Amino acid sequence: MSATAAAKTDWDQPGFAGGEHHEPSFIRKYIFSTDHKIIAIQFLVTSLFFLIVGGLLAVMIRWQLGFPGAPLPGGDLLPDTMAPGGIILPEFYNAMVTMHGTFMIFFAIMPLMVGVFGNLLIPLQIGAGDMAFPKLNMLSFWLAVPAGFIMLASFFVEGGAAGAGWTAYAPLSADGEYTGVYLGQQLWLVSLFILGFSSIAGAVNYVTTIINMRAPGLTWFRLPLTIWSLFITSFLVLLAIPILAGALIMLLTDQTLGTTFFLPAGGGEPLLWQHLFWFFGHPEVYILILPAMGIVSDILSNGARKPVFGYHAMVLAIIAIAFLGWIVWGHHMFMSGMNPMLGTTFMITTMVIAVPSAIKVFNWLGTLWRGNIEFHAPLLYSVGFVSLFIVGGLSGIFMASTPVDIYIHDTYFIVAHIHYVLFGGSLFAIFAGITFWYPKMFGRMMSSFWNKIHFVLTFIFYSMAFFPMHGLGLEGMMRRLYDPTQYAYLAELQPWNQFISISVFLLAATQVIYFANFTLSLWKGEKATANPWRANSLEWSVPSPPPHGNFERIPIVYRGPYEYSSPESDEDFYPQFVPPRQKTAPRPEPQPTAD
Amino acid sequence: MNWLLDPSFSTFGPDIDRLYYIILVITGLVFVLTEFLLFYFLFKYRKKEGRKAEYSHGSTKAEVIWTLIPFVIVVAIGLMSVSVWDQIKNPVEFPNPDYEIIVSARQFEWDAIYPGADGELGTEDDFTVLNRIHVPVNEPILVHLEAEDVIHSFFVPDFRLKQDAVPGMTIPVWFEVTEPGEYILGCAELCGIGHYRMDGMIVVLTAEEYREWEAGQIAFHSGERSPDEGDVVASRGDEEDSDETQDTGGP
Amino acid sequence: MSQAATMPIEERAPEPGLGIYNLKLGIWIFLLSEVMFFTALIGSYVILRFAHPDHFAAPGEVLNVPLTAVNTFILICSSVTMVKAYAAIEKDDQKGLKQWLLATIVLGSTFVGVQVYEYIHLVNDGFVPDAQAYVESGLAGGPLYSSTFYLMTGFHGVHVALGVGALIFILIKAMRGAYSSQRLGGVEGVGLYWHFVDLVWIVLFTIVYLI
Amino acid sequence: MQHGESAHPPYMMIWVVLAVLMFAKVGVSLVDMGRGMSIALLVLISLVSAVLVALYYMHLRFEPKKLWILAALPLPLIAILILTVIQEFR
Ligand code: HEA
Ligand code: HEA
Ligand code: CUA
Ligand SMILES: [Cu+2]
Repeated sequence: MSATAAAKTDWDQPGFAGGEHHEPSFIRKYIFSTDHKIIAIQFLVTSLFFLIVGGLLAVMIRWQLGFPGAPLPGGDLLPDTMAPGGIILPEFYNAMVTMHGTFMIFFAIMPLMVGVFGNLLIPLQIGAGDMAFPKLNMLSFWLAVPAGFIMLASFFVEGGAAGAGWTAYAPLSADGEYTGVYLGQQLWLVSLFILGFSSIAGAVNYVTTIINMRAPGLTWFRLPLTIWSLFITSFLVLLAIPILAGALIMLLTDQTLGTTFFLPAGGGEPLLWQHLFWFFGHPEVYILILPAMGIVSDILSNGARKPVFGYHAMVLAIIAIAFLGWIVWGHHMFMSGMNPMLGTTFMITTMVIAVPSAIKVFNWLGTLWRGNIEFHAPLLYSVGFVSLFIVGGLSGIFMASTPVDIYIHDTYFIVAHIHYVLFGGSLFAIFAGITFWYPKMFGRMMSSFWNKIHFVLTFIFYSMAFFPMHGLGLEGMMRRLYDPTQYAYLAELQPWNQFISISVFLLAATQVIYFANFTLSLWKGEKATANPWRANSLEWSVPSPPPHGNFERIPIVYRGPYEYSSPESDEDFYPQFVPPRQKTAPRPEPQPTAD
Repeated sequence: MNWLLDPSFSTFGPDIDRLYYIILVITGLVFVLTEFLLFYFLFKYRKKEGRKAEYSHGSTKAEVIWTLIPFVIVVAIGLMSVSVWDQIKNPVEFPNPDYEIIVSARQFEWDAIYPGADGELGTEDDFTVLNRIHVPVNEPILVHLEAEDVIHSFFVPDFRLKQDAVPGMTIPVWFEVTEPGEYILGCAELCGIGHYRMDGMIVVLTAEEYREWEAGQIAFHSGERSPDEGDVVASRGDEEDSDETQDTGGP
Repeated sequence: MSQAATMPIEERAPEPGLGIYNLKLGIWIFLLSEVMFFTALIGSYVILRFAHPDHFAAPGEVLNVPLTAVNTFILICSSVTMVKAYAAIEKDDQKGLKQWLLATIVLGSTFVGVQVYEYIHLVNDGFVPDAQAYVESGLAGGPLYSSTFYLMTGFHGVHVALGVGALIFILIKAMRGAYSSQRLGGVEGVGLYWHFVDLVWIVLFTIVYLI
Repeated sequence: MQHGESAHPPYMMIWVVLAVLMFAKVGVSLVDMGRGMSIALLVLISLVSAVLVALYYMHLRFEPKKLWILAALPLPLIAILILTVIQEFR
């Protein structure tokens, strides 16, 4: 049945590998483009923009925390509703923290992971001409843009931007009366709702493409781990985002229509919001880390010139993390008044989720073991990822232990954890990925020298900025505090806050190096060959950048993506698309594969 | 930066601290081991001309080992945590308290409601003290935690105690303090623009002092005595208190 | 690309996926997320109802069960007409396709119409989402009743309305002869969505009106 | 029921069954048989109807088993979410 159905129907729909290609106009080519590579670049530019917005907010947050009450340099440019005379107001501080978290998670890291790498790599690495649904792909991008700008606009409406944290706990977020923010909070909800559509559209595309459009010979266990992680991540997106969407709608009607889903006055349940939010929210953090893990696996193997250690275990670990990710959400709610028996259950499941992460870490170490490690910039970023992710993951163990979490919940220990997994983790992997695939995107190399400088400085300043936050948390410094010196025991810690803030300023300044390197290399960078990293996967078989439609002919895959230093090859790599030597026929039949 | 915790002053504080140190040691060892291996491998197997990396796809034995060992470790941490957690948070295991109060949080104040002369909460003669919670030392105290508007969080770092106060719910919280003194009470859940200054004080008195204080309060609240400087009366929207609780650090 | 286009088909055959063509697979995957969306709404309802039984009235006390039973029947009929449209085009029966599609559109619109009518009546009775107003209306139950009701049926109604829109689009394409037994992805895709929406209603009707 | 439909699932038949089931549900809700019993019956009947729609109208019965797995992915999540959160209110 299935075979005939495939034969009958595969070609009756547009969008199958290749599709139709004619020379498009400028607008169709660069603005309303349906080419996955262009869409990836569009996502890259917009999400880097939002990364900078989020970063600037972070710098302002740190200014206030390091020097509470001191006028922000250049702060008099801000309207009086935010910072009169440059002095940041508490309501503006809350808005900044909320929007920092929101922009970073939803508009920077998430689109960078799934929007950029998903779009760029899925068709290229599986040997397809484009996504299954190119127009849907375009729609996905063009929904993300208005969502981002609605979010940005909310700063400038009456009452200012949402100030209830990125977690928007009800009732604080459910009624403007509590914060003075009405429209801002509503725009926050609407923006995320639209963004949800964008993400789901993307995920539908990715899953379909990966299932149906793999090149001949590219069986499931020959997929690069990047593809595996994006595949599993797409399922998380698909199943988690709608939960958020439902919750957002309920919160929105609480705000606007007078319903009381989360307002106890009308019988609502504040904890219901938290359950829904974290049922989405925990899978969300794995959405942010799984692609990073895939990218890092690929790059470590490439740098070590050695196959990924334990490929199957790596795949299983991704699946295990994704599955376990659904049954741990309560670890964000240990102190929320949740039934304490549930707390115990969630603690155990949370502990168990460290196991697949352990598998990943040890396999990365195994990959480096007995390698022949070439220290190119992407490898350095990836090593940075591994070393910092370990710290972030281990701090998760403290918080997972319910009694210890009693003390450290909602303190800077959590803030340290967030940034270790998200900056040290996700963002380092993004730096690695952008640097690694820059030639494929733009046809030029980034300056390796400046990348290395950037790596070293970022690593140092990053550690100076975020490591001490663990200590602040252990001293009992709460999160989302506009002015920690209000508490006597925290005022004593002010030197640490200043140290952190100054490190952050240096850290932010360091990012200019990357930004400049990125921009200048567009014109000045060394021209890239098709396969500058001597890598194995399919995207390196085509020119940099690949033409519209990617592949001259659909490639045939002969082996897994990690055949580095294989004895069968003279060189230390053996691309998936190179036919085996012993065969004489130039294009042999694809091996029949049991699927 | 200090990985050691300040001393704790509640009966369960040391249990939490002990767990913390156990986890610190375990994760510390894991941290040192993994980071050492990482940097050692980077150094040892750095690129050398003419050498080829070992062509190895992994080892099932190694996978099994490094799946099982972390599994055992984390589950052990989990099991060790259960009893401490139950002791602190599971109402079934609470000690029998002689003292019960209601603490009700609202935007940026803490109301401590005492039973009054009849020793019963929820009656006419209950009296309320603003932002200062007086309790006797060495006695289990049961707090019925409530919130009027949004979620707040009752956080006493020195007791290692934290519990969100959720509107619409009454959450039982207990603690027993081991030393008299004044301890900072903070709000650990974002609750609006005044979140950062929603501090209070737990005043821990000896049994005798406490009885005295209670009698004085009852007298005052029933109108038998005029206020003196020690009384902090809850009047809604009252905000002048914040300076008062500032200068007093830990004990 | 011309070269690829002229390549023999065997050489272009991708790695076997699910044996389901892209559009259909895509719709299925999209439906997974729809399931989760309704899970959020229906799940919240179940939980809130469990937590506050006093907010909800007995079946028929406030809501009009007979009217909705008829409406449910209409939606079930629209499912069968939809599937008949698909069966028709499978046999290359263009006329059948158009007729059954039209029937589905009419039934679907009727469903939405009846729902709007129902809403108007309910609102007039004081069954409104606003909690304050609900309490003042003196109706049985509490505000969670009306808010969960409008949340679930409203979003279901929006799905039906969007489905009608999609069906109209398909009908227009069908009139231009876009479909055949070899090209029926659009019809099948909309059909899947339509039946899914029907399926959700079967659940909603039960838990909102009958329990 | 219909001619020329031999290759097809019995669409009209299913329609009749669905309609009957639906009216059966209304009937059950009218009869007084105890709340637990009535809820159990209603849920059971709805599940049967829903499964019929999925299997025949959505053709799941005739699809590869892998699609079944895919389609079943949300089911455990639904159960986990609702069964867990309801513990709060026991
Ligand atoms: C990419 C994002 C990401 C990732 C990957 C993780 C991973 C983990 N997180 Fe984290 N988390 C966040 C992002 C992330 N988290 C965010 C954003 C918040 C805050 C939200 C907010 O409130 O705003 C948060 C909050 C958070 C909390 C709530 C804290 C609180 O509010 O009180 C908890 C509690 O359990 C937790 C635990 C964990 C655990 C156990 C892991 C595990 O997956 C980690 C597993 C990894 C390792 C353990 C390291 C590697 C393993 C080894 C080297 C093997 C050996 C190890 C042992 C034997 C122990 N996280
Ligand atoms: C991915 C997520 C992410 C990232 C990257 C960051 C990055 C940073 N974060 Fe953030 N943070 C969060 C996610 C993130 N954060 C979340 C979820 C919260 C919780 C919010 C809440 O409580 O609701 C939080 C909260 C939070 C707090 C706690 C606030 C509070 O509780 O009161 C603080 C305080 O110091 C902070 C600081 C910083 C700093 C200094 C950075 C710095 O690292 C920023 C430096 C980065 C830049 C300056 C970016 C510039 C980049 C470039 C210039 C590169 C450009 C390159 C090209 C264009 C090619 N963050
Ligand atoms: Cu109350 Cu924060
Ligand atoms: Cu989590």
